[in-house]
Amino acid sequence: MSIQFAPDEAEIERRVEALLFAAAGPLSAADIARRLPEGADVGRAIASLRVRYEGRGVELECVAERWRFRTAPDLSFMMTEEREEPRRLSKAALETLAIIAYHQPVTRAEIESVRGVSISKGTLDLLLEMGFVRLRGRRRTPGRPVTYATADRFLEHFGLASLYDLPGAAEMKAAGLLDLSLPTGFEVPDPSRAGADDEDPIEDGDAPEFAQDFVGD
Amino acid sequence: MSIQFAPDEAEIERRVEALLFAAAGPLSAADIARRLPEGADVGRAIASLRVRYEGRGVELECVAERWRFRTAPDLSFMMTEEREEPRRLSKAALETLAIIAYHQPVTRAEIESVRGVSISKGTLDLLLEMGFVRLRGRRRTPGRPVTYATADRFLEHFGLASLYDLPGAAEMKAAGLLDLSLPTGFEVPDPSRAGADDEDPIEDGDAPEFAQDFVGD
Amino acid sequence: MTEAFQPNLDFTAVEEVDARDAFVVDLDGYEGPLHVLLALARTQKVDLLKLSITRLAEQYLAFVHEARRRNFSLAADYLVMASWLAYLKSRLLLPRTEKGKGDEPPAEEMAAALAFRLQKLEAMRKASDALMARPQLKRDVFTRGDPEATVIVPSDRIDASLYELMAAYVGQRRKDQARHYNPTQRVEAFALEEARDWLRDILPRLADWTPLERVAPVRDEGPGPSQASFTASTLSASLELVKEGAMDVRQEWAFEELWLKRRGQGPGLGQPLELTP
Repeated sequence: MSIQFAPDEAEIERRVEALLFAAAGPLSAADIARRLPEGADVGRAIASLRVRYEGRGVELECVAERWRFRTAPDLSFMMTEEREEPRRLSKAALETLAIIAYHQPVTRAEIESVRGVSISKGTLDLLLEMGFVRLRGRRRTPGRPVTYATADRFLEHFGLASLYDLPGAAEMKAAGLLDLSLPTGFEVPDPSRAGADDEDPIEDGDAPEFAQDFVGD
Repeated sequence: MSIQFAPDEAEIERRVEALLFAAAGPLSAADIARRLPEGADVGRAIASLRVRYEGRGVELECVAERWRFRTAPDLSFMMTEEREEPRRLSKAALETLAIIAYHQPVTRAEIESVRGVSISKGTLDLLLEMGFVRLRGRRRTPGRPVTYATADRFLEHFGLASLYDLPGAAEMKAAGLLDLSLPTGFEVPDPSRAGADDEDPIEDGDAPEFAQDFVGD
Repeated sequence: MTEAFQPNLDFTAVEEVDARDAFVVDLDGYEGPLHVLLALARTQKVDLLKLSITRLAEQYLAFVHEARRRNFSLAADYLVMASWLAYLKSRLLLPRTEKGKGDEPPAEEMAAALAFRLQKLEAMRKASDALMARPQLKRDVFTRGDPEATVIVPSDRIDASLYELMAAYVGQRRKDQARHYNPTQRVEAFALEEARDWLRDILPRLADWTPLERVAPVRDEGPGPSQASFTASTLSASLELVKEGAMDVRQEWAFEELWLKRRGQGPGLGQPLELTP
């Protein structure tokens, strides 16, 4: 049942609407374009759908640079049957998540230096396991510490189109609050970093060090 | 966030729209009415939604006196013909990939010895086809088994600059994956230091044997 | 969103107490010295950068004092912070002509840096609040409850994260280890009852202070408890005898040698060990 004529704008819009409705997850413009005739203006169709659904019970939203339909936030009170009891994040976990989100890529030591306490066991695991946070790479500094960043799941959960949309990020950046390097000569003692047992030194020979770490009796 | 005033018709329509969209299955008028303020005219809201969606990519459909949204029937070709193979890695594939990543270069027999089960033919094929894994060489041992290693696509996908950046034991510990209950002698190999001195490069003429390796049995 | 990041905050818990020097001593509510300082700073009701560090230091010292008075066990980092603040305060109060030693930055700079650090922590606090205030998936907003039977899977990416890869690897290795699990011999321990009997036998000979290791039985060749077990059980048994009033134990410092002596006659080296933390 192939279409012989080139579909017009309205038809493209219909198809994009259908694709987004049917999809199990958010779709990128590229995902959508792949299923449309060549040359279809996906961006235009999305923009026009967005206007069409504005103020409706269902709205088109951009998360992690992908598009999805979702119910209007002001109707949340009605959705009792669909609501899932979210896993409670502790205050510490939330703060850690915020630091990772606003400072990424960020090392464990940097997170700890902003909070002034070492990260308790379980905090990072939980965030990793929930898929909000991912390991991103290694900092090219001595010790080559692993850096953390947020994952798409984080943006999808909080309905953010991209990291630029983090609330207040621009203001914080302008105020220098997202700068990880501290002012010169800053020497508040950092007791959380005093003991090295909470650190995970990364060296060439990960293995022997590890053996020491874990196997030691 | 409860609404104090009686919602008007348009608001009732919005709510019905959201309910039908988020519901896990078709809803009857009674199902819907139960979740709306008393006296809300559900029939009218449904009728008006039906008109609103007529000819759109998504339509409101009645089956067995229940209502649900579904994509327009004339667009079904989009939902099937261009459907792509889902690319979620199966558990077996992920596990195999992990062992290849950490133990490379590694032979099929070695992978199987860690996993304790034989690898199904499709698993390695899939990883090779996806470009995550490549044939690396032949072990200089009897039978000259083929060795596997990760390919560039693997590094790209996981955002690693080099194999040197693959998280080691320290990161596994930080992520809560390793704990003190590990037996002695557990170590995570460092794949960036894997030498090639006990293997020969794969040659062109190897192809038939390779086929044997995969197609066998 | 801008509004959420104005410097006015409502730390109601702190503000309700109002009084200049009163604060809530509730360590559970704070995660560390910096969090306490932030809460205290809020009572000054000024921009964090214009904070009076001297006053903040006083408040913090009073906090630590109060906490100790109420017998909260304070972590070392609270005390380290207290002494550093006391030092900073004294430097801030010194006339400016008095130069700090060596290459130490001026006290005002250190104070400003502390204020800045508090501001950063504060920003993250507000950021996490602002995030939680957003509509969240499956709590406030919902995607389609019943996607089409022919599901369109977003396929330009593969769902596998580094974390999953690590988890898969560790899972495999664990299974591998479990398959080759080979229990080692049961560790034999020197039973406490035996240790008690041993100690009672030897007690008459302990007229003088004797090191623990000379009191404990010495391991001989062949199977049996390890030397560590002999020592540990003997120590446990000796503490029981101390409780019974049959002997004394003392130690000069942590990790120093332990000395044992029967109670009663004989030249003593001092008071018995006090088992208080």
